[in-house]
Parts: sequence; structure tokens; C-alpha cells
Amino acid sequence: MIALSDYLILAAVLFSLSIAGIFINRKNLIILLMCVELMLLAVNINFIAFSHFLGDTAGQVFVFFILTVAAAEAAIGLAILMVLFRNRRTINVEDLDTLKG
Amino acid sequence: MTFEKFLFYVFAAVLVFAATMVITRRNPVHSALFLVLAFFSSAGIWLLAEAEFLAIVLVLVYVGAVMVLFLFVVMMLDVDVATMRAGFMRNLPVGLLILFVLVLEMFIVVGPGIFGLDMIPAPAPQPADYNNTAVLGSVLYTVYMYPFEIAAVILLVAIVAAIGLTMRKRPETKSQNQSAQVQVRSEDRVRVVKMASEQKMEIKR
Amino acid sequence: MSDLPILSLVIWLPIIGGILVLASGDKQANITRWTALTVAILTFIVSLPLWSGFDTSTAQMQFVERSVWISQFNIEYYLGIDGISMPLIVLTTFISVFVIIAGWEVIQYKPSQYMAAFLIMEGVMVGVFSALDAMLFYVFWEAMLIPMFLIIGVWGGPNRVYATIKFFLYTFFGSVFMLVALIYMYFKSGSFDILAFHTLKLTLTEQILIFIAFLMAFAVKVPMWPVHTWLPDAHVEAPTGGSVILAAIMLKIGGYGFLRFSLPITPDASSSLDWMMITLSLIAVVYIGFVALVQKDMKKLIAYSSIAHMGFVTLGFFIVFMIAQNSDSASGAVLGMEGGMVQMVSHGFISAAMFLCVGVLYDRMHSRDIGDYGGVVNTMPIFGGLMVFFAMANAGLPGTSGFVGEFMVILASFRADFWFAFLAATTLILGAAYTLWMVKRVMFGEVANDNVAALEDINRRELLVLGSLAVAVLVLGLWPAPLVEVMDASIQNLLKHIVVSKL
Amino acid sequence: MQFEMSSLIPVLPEVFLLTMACVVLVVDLFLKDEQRIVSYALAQIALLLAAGLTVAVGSAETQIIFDNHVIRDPMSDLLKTTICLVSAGAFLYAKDYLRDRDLFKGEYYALGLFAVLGMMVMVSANSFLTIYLGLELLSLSLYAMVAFNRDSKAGSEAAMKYFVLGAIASGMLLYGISMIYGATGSIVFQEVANGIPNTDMNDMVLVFGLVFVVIGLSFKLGAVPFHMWVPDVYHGAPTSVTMFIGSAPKLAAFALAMRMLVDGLGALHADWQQMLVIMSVLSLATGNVIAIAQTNIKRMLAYSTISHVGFILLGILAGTQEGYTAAMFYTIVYSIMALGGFGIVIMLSRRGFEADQLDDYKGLHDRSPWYAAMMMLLMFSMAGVPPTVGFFAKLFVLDAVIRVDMVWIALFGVFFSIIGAFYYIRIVKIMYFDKPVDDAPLAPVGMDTQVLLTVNGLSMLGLGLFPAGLLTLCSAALS
Amino acid sequence: MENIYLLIVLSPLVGAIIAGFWGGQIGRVGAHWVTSAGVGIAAVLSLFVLYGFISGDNQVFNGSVYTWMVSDGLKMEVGFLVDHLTAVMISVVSFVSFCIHIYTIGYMADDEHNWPQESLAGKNSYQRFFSYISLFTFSMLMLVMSNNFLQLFFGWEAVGLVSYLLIGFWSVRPTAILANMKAFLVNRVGDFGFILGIAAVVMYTNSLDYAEVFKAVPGLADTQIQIFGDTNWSLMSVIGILLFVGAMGKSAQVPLHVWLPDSMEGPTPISALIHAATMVTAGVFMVARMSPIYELSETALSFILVIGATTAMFTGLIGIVQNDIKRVVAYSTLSQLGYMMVALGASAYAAGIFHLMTHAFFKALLFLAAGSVIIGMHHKQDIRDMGGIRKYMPKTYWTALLGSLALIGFPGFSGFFSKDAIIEAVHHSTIAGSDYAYAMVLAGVFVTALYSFRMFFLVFHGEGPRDEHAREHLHESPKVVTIPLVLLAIPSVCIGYFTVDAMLFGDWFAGALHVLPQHDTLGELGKSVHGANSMLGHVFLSPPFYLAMAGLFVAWFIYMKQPSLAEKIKGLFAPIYTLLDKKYFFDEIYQAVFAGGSRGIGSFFWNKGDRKLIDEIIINGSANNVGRFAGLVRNIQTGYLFHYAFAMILGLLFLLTWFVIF
Repeated sequence: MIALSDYLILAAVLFSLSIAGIFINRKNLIILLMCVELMLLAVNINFIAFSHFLGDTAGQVFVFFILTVAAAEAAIGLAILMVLFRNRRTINVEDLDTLKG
Repeated sequence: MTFEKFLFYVFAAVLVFAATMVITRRNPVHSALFLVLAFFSSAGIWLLAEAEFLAIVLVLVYVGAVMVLFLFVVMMLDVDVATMRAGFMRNLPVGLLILFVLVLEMFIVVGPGIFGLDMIPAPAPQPADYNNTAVLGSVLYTVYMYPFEIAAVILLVAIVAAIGLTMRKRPETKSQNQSAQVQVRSEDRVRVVKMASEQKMEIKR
Repeated sequence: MSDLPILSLVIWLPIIGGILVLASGDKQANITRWTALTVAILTFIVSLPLWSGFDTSTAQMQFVERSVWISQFNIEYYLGIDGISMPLIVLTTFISVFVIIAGWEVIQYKPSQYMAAFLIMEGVMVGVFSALDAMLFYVFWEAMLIPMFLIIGVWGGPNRVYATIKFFLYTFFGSVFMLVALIYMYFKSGSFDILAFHTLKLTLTEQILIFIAFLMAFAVKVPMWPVHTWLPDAHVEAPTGGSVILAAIMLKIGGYGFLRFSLPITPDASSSLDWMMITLSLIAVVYIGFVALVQKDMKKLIAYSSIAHMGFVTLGFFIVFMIAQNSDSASGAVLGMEGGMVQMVSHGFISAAMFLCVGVLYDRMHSRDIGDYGGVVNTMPIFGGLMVFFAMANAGLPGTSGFVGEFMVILASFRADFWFAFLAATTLILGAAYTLWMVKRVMFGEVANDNVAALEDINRRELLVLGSLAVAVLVLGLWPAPLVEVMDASIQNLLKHIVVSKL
Repeated sequence: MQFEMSSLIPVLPEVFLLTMACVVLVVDLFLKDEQRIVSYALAQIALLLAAGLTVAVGSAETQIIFDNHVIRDPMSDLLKTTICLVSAGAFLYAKDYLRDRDLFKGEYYALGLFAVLGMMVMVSANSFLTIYLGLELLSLSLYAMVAFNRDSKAGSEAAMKYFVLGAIASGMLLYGISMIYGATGSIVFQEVANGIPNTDMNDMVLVFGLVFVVIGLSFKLGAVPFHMWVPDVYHGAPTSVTMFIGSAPKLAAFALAMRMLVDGLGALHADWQQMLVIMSVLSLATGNVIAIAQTNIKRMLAYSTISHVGFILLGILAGTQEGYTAAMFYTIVYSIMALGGFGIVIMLSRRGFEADQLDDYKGLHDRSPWYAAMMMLLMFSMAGVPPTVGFFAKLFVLDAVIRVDMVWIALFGVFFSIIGAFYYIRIVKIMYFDKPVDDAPLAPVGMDTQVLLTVNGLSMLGLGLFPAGLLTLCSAALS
Repeated sequence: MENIYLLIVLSPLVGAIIAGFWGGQIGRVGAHWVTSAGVGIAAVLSLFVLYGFISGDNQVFNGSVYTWMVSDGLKMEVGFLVDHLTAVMISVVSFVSFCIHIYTIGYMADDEHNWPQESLAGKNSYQRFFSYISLFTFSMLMLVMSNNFLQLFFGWEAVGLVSYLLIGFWSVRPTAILANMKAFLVNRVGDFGFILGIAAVVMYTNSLDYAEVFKAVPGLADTQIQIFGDTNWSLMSVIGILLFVGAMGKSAQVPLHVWLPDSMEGPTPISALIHAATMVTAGVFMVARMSPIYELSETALSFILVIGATTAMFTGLIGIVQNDIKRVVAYSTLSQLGYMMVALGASAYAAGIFHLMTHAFFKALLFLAAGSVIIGMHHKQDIRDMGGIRKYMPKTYWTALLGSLALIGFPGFSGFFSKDAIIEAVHHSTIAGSDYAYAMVLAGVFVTALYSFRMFFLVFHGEGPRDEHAREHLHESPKVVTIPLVLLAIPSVCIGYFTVDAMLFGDWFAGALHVLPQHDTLGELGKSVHGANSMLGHVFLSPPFYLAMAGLFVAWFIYMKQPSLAEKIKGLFAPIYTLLDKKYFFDEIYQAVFAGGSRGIGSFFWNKGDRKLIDEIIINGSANNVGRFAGLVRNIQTGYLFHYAFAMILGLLFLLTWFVIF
């Protein structure tokens, strides 16, 4: 049988990978956005696993909403990305350093 | 090892692999495609956890819509891929360290020690007539009515924001503005200029 | 008469007057000035009943006003005065009148704001002296900073920005720790009533920590060595009126704080740390005396002399415990405390007068450098006479008020230890040395240069101001009994409090 | 599962606001550029009426509706009213600014209203789900608003940073929520609170989840080390948006903390108290110290925000009634102060000139004594100098902290407020003591804005002299 | 009686106030009339009081005028104690003062020449001067009439103030204003000890009133106190020495004598009044007044004896080499003050006071005579430029001769009785240092005669002024100058003869001065001498007479007979001459050590302490460090998204590690 810990560890690995990804990627903003999606995915796995093991639908409903929000988030994120690209002609993370100090 | 467990491991392996690829590929298109793979495999895992509806939604919404949006943007921005990877190796050790420590610490909490089967036994499988979609649907519009409305507003905001941010009238695009055409008044187009009648000019030398 | 809230009136009349003056703008500067003067004089008159109606036989708070301010925190609008605060309040209202007059023609840049700042400050300072609720006290205490900050910064000298920020941060630094101590005691006692704090039981550790917190606030204000360096800077840069208020009133607030807070609230800590206070006081007297000697700037010199004189105040306050130890009774300690109080009042007059004198010269010559002067008495004989008089008072000449406090404190400190008195008495020499040396270089000798030759003697306005202060200095010096009588009951009562351990 | 229309009444303000936001969106489509004022007016009406409605539906009792997902209690009433009013103020200040920069659009107000709606949802959320959705509604609107000036390089950079970091933060928050859901089996606060003592799960799991929740919260508040977005976003965003972000959402963030930590995870107080102590201390130190080095007033105010957050956290971490009251008082006061502070920045800026450098304030006293006086009051209030209300805010917080025997942290707080005082009074110094470098006459400002500024500035003094009223409201809201 | 006493004190004050504040309105005549009248009233009343005591009609008066203040049970009052001692003092003071008021009318007549034309301070300076000397008289009277330490200190400092004002009267002269500051500061050094002495008295007796203190001191005679560590000191010695330090300042005893010669920068009338006749003797008066205390401490008496003797001898020596006419008299004053102190140290308080009185007359006389010469010489003061003035100024000459004879103690003159008594008293004294003192005062007699007549001969005899111009204008001074000379010459000559019996051997001071039997040197003396005539009879049996004559002769020989000898001797004893000429280098040492030293300390404290350590390092240093630190820390905000994320991750890891793992 699949243990709850299996799900959770998987989610944890995924979560960690996404966090590491955010740190390693210094060039491409889009990958950063994808990492965020991965992170949400990890969270979703958590919720679904708990929901499954608790026999409670709240978790699944929560995932449903997370998916909705994530979609909206992606839309806005990409829109900002577009604005940024239009202004700066780059989506290189390392170039985003005019605001600092 | 049961078949379910086997499937889980396969999906999990694919998922982890795909996730790794997402964060390490130099070409964002590849990353996006691996992300799609990751979504697919996690959809599989969700099926194992008896969340059919969400698994399907994941594929539909994410793979079908969000990822396409990503790809669309990636294509549209036309980024120079070659310069994108420089310095990658430099950050990798720190990244790996973070990854390692984080996984380790999370493992301590979520590992089998606390969430193992002996601690939390697997629930009995749902009966055959269990309809995940129906169950979710029935609470979504009742118990979760308020959040549902809010979620709707969020989507509205996303629409407004996305349009507001990205839609702009480029000077070079040629298009008709019908309402302006319809609403135009004669004063806007023709200006009647009253001028004093011309005086005879005296030329002085 | 007794139903009138006189204290509130004395606090709010100048503040509201100040706001009116502020609102009147600079269009008609003369009206502004007269309004300000009227308000100041009115305030002084209103404050007189505090003296005349004062019952000297009791140590109870008088003219008490009490109403709820912030009920959740038990913070009250609680005013009242005893013999310790009353003279200081009258001093404040008295000096404020002269400050307004002193700025009459000199201040041409935004006079309405200048006058308003002083009036508001006057009210706030009276508030400090009359607040019996610790939080009310603290609010007034800090609120004082704002107008002073602006006065120095806007109307000050060339280096005013450094001076005013230093002044602000120093004082702010000192007082925030007091805030924590006050809150702590509120937490212990359930109210911010200062009189309740007096009877609050505290362990020695608590007392010491609270004492140090208070010390930081009051020592900066007094100022005590080594947190005194803001004062010379602030004085030098401040306009004359600012210096006067600073020296005459603001420094007193520190001394007042010791009497109202440190000593009665933390008697055991005061007792166990009195060596430190005495040491610092004596350093102020001796060290600062030497420093004053080498000043080339008149205002700086007077500022340093203020520090040295305030050393006497703190010395007078903190020898109590040693006296009690030496003689099993606190007999003689009262002398020291009253001496400190008299010294504060007297210093209020003298330092005000000295700064006004420097102001008179500065207005004419635009220099405070002693080297730029010489032989002023030849061109300004009346002024010269007054300034020599004030200098003598500053040097503690008997017959002037400057002597009274010093004398009392030296007498009292002898009871504590011969060497305290010995070091304290060095002020006789040092005080005379730096003051007279300055007078010699500025006032006497041949006319040093054309600028001095062109000086004109003081006008009626200036004569009025300096003359009134001279009279005050003389009267207090020749007959200090009324002042001492006023504070006697309160000081006796205070002493009774502080020699009893709280442990 | 019966649905009663009456359960809509408590959320009437939200419903109204949503309706109005849509109305603005739609009406705006039919407006010509010179008629945008209508959108603005509608938005103001929406906010003011929403505030009024909140008061109207408010009462002393607590109502929990929508199957425990929504709560209406005195705290939510007070916070919602304040949010609406502060937002209305922010809109008012921003009007001329937006018009000067061709940003005077219906979308701005629609997004603003949505953001306010998000805050209101957060304020009266009673489950992790609702609060998450409210948070996202707020955040997404704000992301868009930061990038609203599409031609601004700084704006888009700020928006991007805000977005990415915000997304990470909400990811972490969600992860935390999932763990807590797993440990307690519910997402409704009361049930979570009830579930904590009963859970047979190891306490570790709860704390594990708590860490993530606290991080999400700290990000929203802008507490160190999750504050990095604050200076950049404040700096890069159009000033009107900075003002908006800097004021009302702090109230929502406070509600976020109260709902999640106190209502939901109150049983873990001992744990989150320590976490908040760490972040509060770091915030106080970092915010105050770095602010000194700033030359851009928006950035400076951003760092000052961080230090103020330190104080707000102090109040919350005390974990007592007094502490919450103090923190709430502080938050409300802070939102008013920030509103006024940025208000001045906005009023001084004009087309092509942002007035965001400290040097732009030189000699303001000569150029406009009134602005200078109001700014001075605001600065002294931020520095916490009596008799301005900023002092009382600090006082109440310190009192709360000392009451739980954390004197050392109170000392720490006051120590850094001394350092903080330096950069506030530096502004006063610049305005009052320096000579003006810019002799250009100040941009003419409408009467409404002037009145608002006056009210805003004098409220520092008024609330300072009579803080009891607001304090009573706060403590009543939390009792 | 009290009203008379008040009138004595207040009438000079009223004069001073009128002349001071309304000098411009009342004019010169008004000013000198009002002040002279004030002091005149005081003088007449004083003499009336004195007569009352002589006749026995007057009782000792001890009462307060008003309560200055009461603090901690310590009553501080202003009040009068009028006994025989006081009566003598007020008479001397007011009489000398009155003479000097008259004299001043002439001396200051053309004071405007002393001021630069444009100086406004020079306007009304005449009136101001009168105001000051009347104020001085008031202060001095307050001092001597006081019945408590507080008022004593009041008067003590008030006379110092007036002295300060008067020495620096010609404030445009750099030397004058240096001298007055010096005088004030050196006096302050004395006051420093004085006030500590008062504090000690208050601590142990809890009173400032003489009567109460004197009542209490016998009980404290054996009290020991600790000052340095555990060493025990007799309380009485400590009090005595501390109070005497005050007297050293005021009465210009070595080493606090340095101000007195410099004080000659003031106009001559005040040199006569303040720096010879009255103020400088305040110390003598004070010690005499405190005799109940001093009698209880032999240490203190020895101290006084040694200091006095040293002053008497060594300042006299300086007088020999001085060339400024006033300075010679000033050093003579120092020397005579030393004699008075020796008398006090030998417990011959009465002799001290007696010498004080006689000295007041003849020294005032000498000063006024010198002043008269100075007027004649148009304010030239160098005796080497003078000579032969006898012919031009006969009145001055004769009065000066009488004064000089009185000063050297020529038999029959008043100085003879007082000085002889002192020498004899010291001879009888047994306390430590008395032998030294005896030797010094004896030698001093020779020295006194030498310098007195050196000056006398140089000024009045010989060729006549070298300066042609001066010679032409030399003439006798006006009557207002010469009348006081005559007025003072009379007592200078004869007062000693008439009063010595009562004051030294009678019981005149019985209630005022206390002498323990074992110290009663005058009593010892009285066993062998009985009255004035008896003293005159013993003249040829004692060394002082011969020493004085020797001095007179040497002066005559060197300066009249063999003028070249002076230069030779100067060459022969060059080091000693230099030592004397430089006044033992006191001024130089003080300048370097005290003035320079305290400025050095001041600069050090200011520059290194206040400015460097506190301001620069601590205050600005920490401010700058915070600023620098801020500048550094702001770099954490790199602007890079991944760093921001990294910060969040670190925060996460930290919190996880801290709270979950541990």
C-alpha cells in the first residue's frame, strides 16, 4: 500500500526542487514562473494525499481553488513578463537590478 | 510491492525526473514540455489517491491552457537561449546544498516516522459507485459557495489585469474605431475660421 | 479663584496663544510680536496665583486637577504642584516673557513661527513641571523637543543642523529608556500616577535598572558628564532665546526629574549608586570648569559653565545618602537638596541673563568669538555694568543668587565628605577664573577694533530685560528665604521618603 | 445545507464593493478620457458606501456564516471600515498624480476596488481557504497595479519581483496550510483550533506547518528576512500604488496574522511567539538601520515600514488582549501615517517629476509651510515623538510586551527607534533647515486633496492628544 | 542702638547707590557730597559708638537684622555683633574711609585724562569711583559688624568685588585689568579655604552664629576627623587652617600675596583705603574674631605664625629693590600684614588689632602722601625720577616723614607701640615656630626702616626731578588732598600712645578676644611693661630700636651719602638682587603652573576629552558607524531576485532548523 509518507516525501522533494530551481536559475524568468507552478503542484499533492488519508473532501476542494488561482496567477505573471520584456527587452533575472540598496 | 505501489513509484520517478529537467534545461521550451510531463505524472499520482476529478482538471487546465500560455509566451518573447545558461554551474553547489538540507529536514517531519503506514493506515478504497466529481461538485456550490465566488473574482481580476497590462494600441497597427467614426461631429472635422478681411499692405522701404 | 484650573490655564494659554500667533502669519510682524508678548505676560500673570495661593506648610500636591485621559491604560490628565515644581513653573513663565522680548527685532525670519515655538514650548514646559501622571509627564517631556529642535534648526547659527540633530537624538536617546521604565512601573502598579510610584515596592535589581533608565534621561537633560556635549553645541547654534530657554528651563527639567522620579521611586538604587552620581557631579564641576576656561566662544563658555553649575544641583541631590550614613540622621541633607533647588532657580536667572548678554553683543557684532571683542565697556557702559554683574553672579558672588545654592551645597557636601566639599568648592576658583577671564577679554581693555568702537549701548528693551533679571538675581541673593520656605515642606517630605528603604 | 438570504447581510459590504467594481469596469468602457472622473467618483462612492455599510451591518456580536468560511465580528468591522477609508484617501491623493501620468483609467480603480475586496475577504475570513483566496485576490490586484504604468522600467521590474517572490511566499503559505490541514483535518479556524489539542499527530508536524504559515504571513507584512520585496516594490511602483500598498494592505496583513495565528493556531502561541520575536528583532534592526542610508524617500519609507512591522509584530507576539489591541492600534495608525507620508510625496510630484529624492524636499518649509508642517507631524509621528499618535502606538505595544515580561525586547525596540528617529528628523531637517534647490512653484493641488492632507496631518496630533477613542474601538473590536 | 548700627552700615550704601545709579544726574559735586556725607555719618556714628564703649554706656550688641533663610534648621541671618573689637574696627574703617573720600575729591579731579576721549566708561567715572568706595565702606562695615559666618563671608566677598572693580577702575589699561582679575582669583583661592572652613564649622556646630559656635567649640576641642585616609586631624586645626587660608588670601600672606603689589594699578585712594588700611586687614580681624577657635589649636597658631613671619620678612626685602613709589608702600603693607599675623599666631590678638589700627592710619597716610606726590609728578610713579620734592610739597613732605617714622616704629610714634608689642609678644610665645618668627620680625624691623627711608630720601631729598617739565609744574597739592594727610597724620603719631594701655594691657578686648592662659603672651609682656610710658622707657633696652636706627642710617648712607654705592651693591649681590627684583619668581611660577597649567588641563580635557573622546569617537563615531554600517548593510539588497529568494530560503531553513529540528 502507498503510505501517506510516500506522498508527502514526494511532495517535499518536489517542493525542494522548485525552491532550488528558483535559486539556481539566474537567467530566465520564465523558468522561475515554472518553478512556482512546480511548487504549487507539490502543495497540491500534499493536499490530495491528506484528503485521501483523512477521507475529507476539503483538501481536494482546496486543490481545486489552488488550481484556479494558479491559472490566474500564471496569466498575470505572464502579463507582467510581457510588460517587462517590452520595457527592457530582456527577461534575464540578472538584468533586473536597477532597484536595489 | 503492490501494483499500485509500483505505479506510484514510476509516476513519482517520472515526476521527480521531469521536475529536475524543468529547473535545469537551458531552453525554456524544453522546460515547459518537461513541466507538462510533470503534470501528467502527478495527475497519475492523484488518480492513485482517488482524486479523479482533480487529475482530469489538472490535465485540462494546466496542460491544456496554462502550459500553452507558457509556450506561447516563450515563443513570442524569442529569447536568446545561448546566453541563458552562463553561470549555471556556479550556483549549482549552493542549490544542491539547499536542496539536500531542505529535503533532509522535510524528510524528518514528513517521513515514515510520523506519516508511515504504521502510524496512519491507508484508508479503505472508495466503493465503486463513488463519484469523486459529484462529491466535489455538491460541496463546491454549497459549502464552498463563498470561496467559489471569490475564485471567480480572482479570475476576473486576472482577465482585467492581463488585458490592462498587455493590450496597448500600437501606433503602427492600423484599425478602425467604429464608435469614433459614428460619433464624429462636423465640428470635429471642419473648422470654420473667421479672418479679418485683408488689409492693403503698405510696403515701406 | 480656587476653582479655576490655573495649572491648565498656564499650560494651555501659551499653547493656544502660540497657535494663534502661528496662524496670524508674518504679514504684520508687529502685531504678531505684540500678541506673543501679551500672551506671555498674561501667562506670567496667570501663574502668579500659584505662588501667592501656595500653602507652604504642606507637602501635599496643590492646585490639583485630575481627569481621565486614556482610561484603558489608566493614564490621567493629572496636574498638581508642590514646593519643588512651583518655583520652576513661575521661573518658566517669568523667563518666557523675556525670551519673547529678546527676540523682538532680532528675529526677522518668520517671526510668527519663532514666537509661536516659544509660546508652545512654554506651555509644554509648564506641563512637564506640573504633570503628576508619568505618561502625561513623558508626553510633555518629549513634546518639548519639537519646538526646540526647530528653534535651533531654523533660527540657529551656521552649524545648526549638526547641533540640533545632536540635541534631538541625545535627548531622545536618553528619554526612551525612561519610557520603558515608566511602562514597567505601570505594569507593576497599575497606573501611571507618579505619587503611586513613590510608594511602589521594587526589588533592588529593579530599582537599579529603573534608576539607570531614569539616569539616562535626566543626565542627558541636566546634562551630566559625559553626556553633556550636546549642550555646548546646541547653545552655540541656538538663537539667543533658544539658549536662554535651554539653559534657564530645560536643564532644570533634568534636575526636577531626579527629585520627582529617581530619588523617591528608587531610593535604594539611588543610595547604592550615589557614589556614581556624586562622582559625575564632581567631574562636572571640576572637569567642566577647566574646559570652560579654554573656550574661545562666549556662548560655549557659558554653556560649559551651565554644566558645571548643574553639577552642583546633582551633587546637592545625591549627597543625601552619605550624610545619612555619616550622621545616622538625614539632618543636613535637606540643605543639600534645597541648595540644589535654589541653584536651579538661580541658574535659571543667571544663565538666562548671561545668554541674553551674549545675545546683545551678537546682535550687534554677529560674532561670539571672545577674540573679536575687547573694551566693550567703553562703548556700552550700561551693558558693561550689567554684564559684569551677571558675571559675578555666575561666579557665585555672595549677594547674588549664584552664591546661595553653591553655598548650601558646599555646606551640605562637607557633611558627606571633606573631599566632596573640597572639589565642589573649586568652583569658587574655576568659576571665577573662566567668567572673569572672559569678562576681562570682552569688556575691559582698550577698544579692540572699529566694530567695537561702533557699538551702541543697549536700548530700552534690552535694558528692561537685563535689568529685570538683575533685580531678580539680586533679590534672590539678598533674601532667598521666601524661595526656600516654599520648597521646604516638600523637600522635607521627599527626604522622609527617600531615606526609608523600599526593600 | 440550507442557504439563507440573511447570511448575505454580513457580507453586504463585500457584495456591494464587488458590484461597484464591476460597475466601474463596465461604465468605464463608455467613458471618454476626459470623463474618467466618473470612474473615480464611482470608486470613491463604492469605498465610502462600503465603509458605511460595514458600520451599518456591524454589531458587537460575532456571526459565522457560509459554512464557517466567513466571520463577521467587531474586529472585521473596524478593519474593513478603516481599509475602505484609507483606500478612499489613497484614491483621493492619487487622482492628480494619475491624471498627470496618463494612468487615470477605469482599470486602476477596478483593480483597486478588487484589492480592497480582497482585503475585506481576508479580514473576515474564517478558514484557510477563504483567507488564501482573499490574499490572492489582493496580491494579484496589487501585482497588476505595480506594473500599471506600462512604460515604466522600474514599475515592471518591481512588479516582476513582487510577483515572483509573492508567488513563492504563497506557495510556502499553502504548503504550511496543507501540513496543518493534514495534522488537524480541517481548514476552518475554529476546527483547527479545536483539532490541535486532539491531534494524535506529533507536535512537530504542526510546528512544521506553522513555520511555513508564518513565513507566508511575514512576507505579506514585510518582516525581515522576508522583506526583500518591500523596498524595491515601494521604489519601483507608481507612487500612488506605493501609497496604496503601504497603507491599507497592512491592515489586511494584520488581520491575516490575527486570523491564522490567533484564531487558528492560538494553541501554538509559544512557538510562533518565538518566531515572531526573531523576525521582529530583525525587522526593527534592519529597517531602521538601512533606512538611514537611503536617499530616495520612497525607499526610505519602505524601510521604515519594515521597522514599523517589527513593532506590530511585537504587539502580536505578546499574545495577550493588550498586545493585539496595541498591534491593531499601531497598524491603523501606521496606515494613516503611511497614507499621509506618501500623500505628500504625491502632492509634490508633477508630470515628469517624481519628488522621490530626499533633496527634492529641501526648503519645503519656505516653499509651502503648510505641507512642511504636515509632513513634520507625520515624521514625528513615525518617529514616535509625543504628542503625536505614533508615540502612543509605540507606547501601547511596549506596554503589552513588558506585560509579558519581555522587557529586553522592549528595550531593543526603543533602542532602534532612536536610530529610526534620525532619518525621520532628517526629513524635517531637510524641509526646515536647508535652502530650497528647486524654485519651481509647487504643482497646484485641488482643495479636496489639501483638506485630506490637513485632516491626515492633524489627525496625528488629534489622535495623539486623544488616543482613547481609537484605542477603545480597537479593544472593543478584539474583546 | 540697632538703628544706629543700621544707619552706620546703610548710609554709605545709600550714598553708593545714589552716586552709582544717578551719577550722571547729580553730577560730580552731588556724587562726592552724597557719598562723603554717607561715610561721614557712618564715621561720626562709629566714633559715637566707640565713645559709648569707652565710656561704658554701650553694651555688647548681638542681634539679627533679618533672616536670610532657614534651611534644615540652620538659621542663616544677617545681623550685627557690636562689641569693643567691632567698635574699634568700624571707627578705623569709617574714619579712614572718610578721609579718603575727601582726598579723592582732589585726587580724581581730572580723572577724564586717564580715559581715552571716546570711552563712555570714562564719562561719570568720577561719580562711579565715589560710588565704589562708598560701596566698599558699606561692605567692610558689614564684614566687621557681622555676628555670623555667612555675613562675614558676604562682606568678605563684597570687599573683594569692590577691590576688583577698583583695581580695574581704569579698565582701558591692560595691566589694571590683569591685576584686578589676579586679585580676585587669588582671593578666591583664599575663599576656597574659607568656605570649607565655614562648612566644617557648620557641620560640627550646626550654626553659623558666632556666639553659638564659640559656645560649642570647647566641646569639640578634642574631636578628630579623618581627611586623608585614616590619619587623624584635630578638628580645630582643620577649621583654623581652612579659615586662615581665607585670611591669607584677603590679607595677602605668602604665598597668596602676589595680588597685592599688582593691585597698585588702581587709583591711589583705593590703594590707601582698601589695599592698605582696611580690606587687607580683614584677615587679621577675622582671625582675631575667631580667637576662641584658634586658641584651641596650636597647630593653627603655629601655621599662622610661620606664614606671618615669612611674609613680614621676605616681602619687606622685596620692598628694598622696588622703584615704583606705590609698590614700595605696597610691599611695606605686605610686610606689616605679616607682623599682624605674627601677633595673631602668638595669640597676641590684641596686639594684632592694635597694629592693624595704627597701621591703618600711617599706611593710609603714606599712600595718600605717595598719591599727592604722584599728582604732583603728573602720574609718574618711578622714584628714580623724583627727588627734592621736599621744597615743592612741604605739607606732603612733613606728613610723609611722620608716616615713615610711625612705620619704622620710631619711639613714641604709634607704630612703635604696636610693633614693639608684637615683637615682644612673639618673644614670649612658646609655640612651634615662635623662634623663627622672632628672628624674622626682628630682622624685619631693619628692613622696614631701610626701604621706608630709601624711598623717603629718594623722593623728597636730593637734586630734584630730572624732568624739566615736571619740575616746573611741581607744586603742593590742593587742600582736599592735604587736609586728609593732616587728619591722618595726627593719629599716626599719637594714637598709639593714648590707646596702648587700654588695648594691650587693659581689658578693652576682654569680651571679644579669647586667649587661653597658656598662650597669654601679652599677659607675659604685661608683667614686665606697664603702659605706654613704660614701653618708651624700655626702648633702649631692646633690639628693635637699634635695628630701626641702623636701617635708617644705612638708607641715609647708601642713598644720600654715597649714591654710587647702591649700584655697586646691586652688582655685588646680583643673584639676590634678581631674586628680589623678580619677587622670588612667584608671579612667573604661578603664571606657568596655575594659569598655564589650568589652561593646559582645560585644553586637554576639552580637546582630548570632550571633542576627541566623547564627541568624535563616541558620539559622532557611533553615528558614523551606524551610517557606515547602514551603507554596508544596504548592499544586502542586491536587486537580484534570486538573492531575495535566497534570503527567504535561508529564513525558511533557519526557522525550520530552529523550531522543528531542535
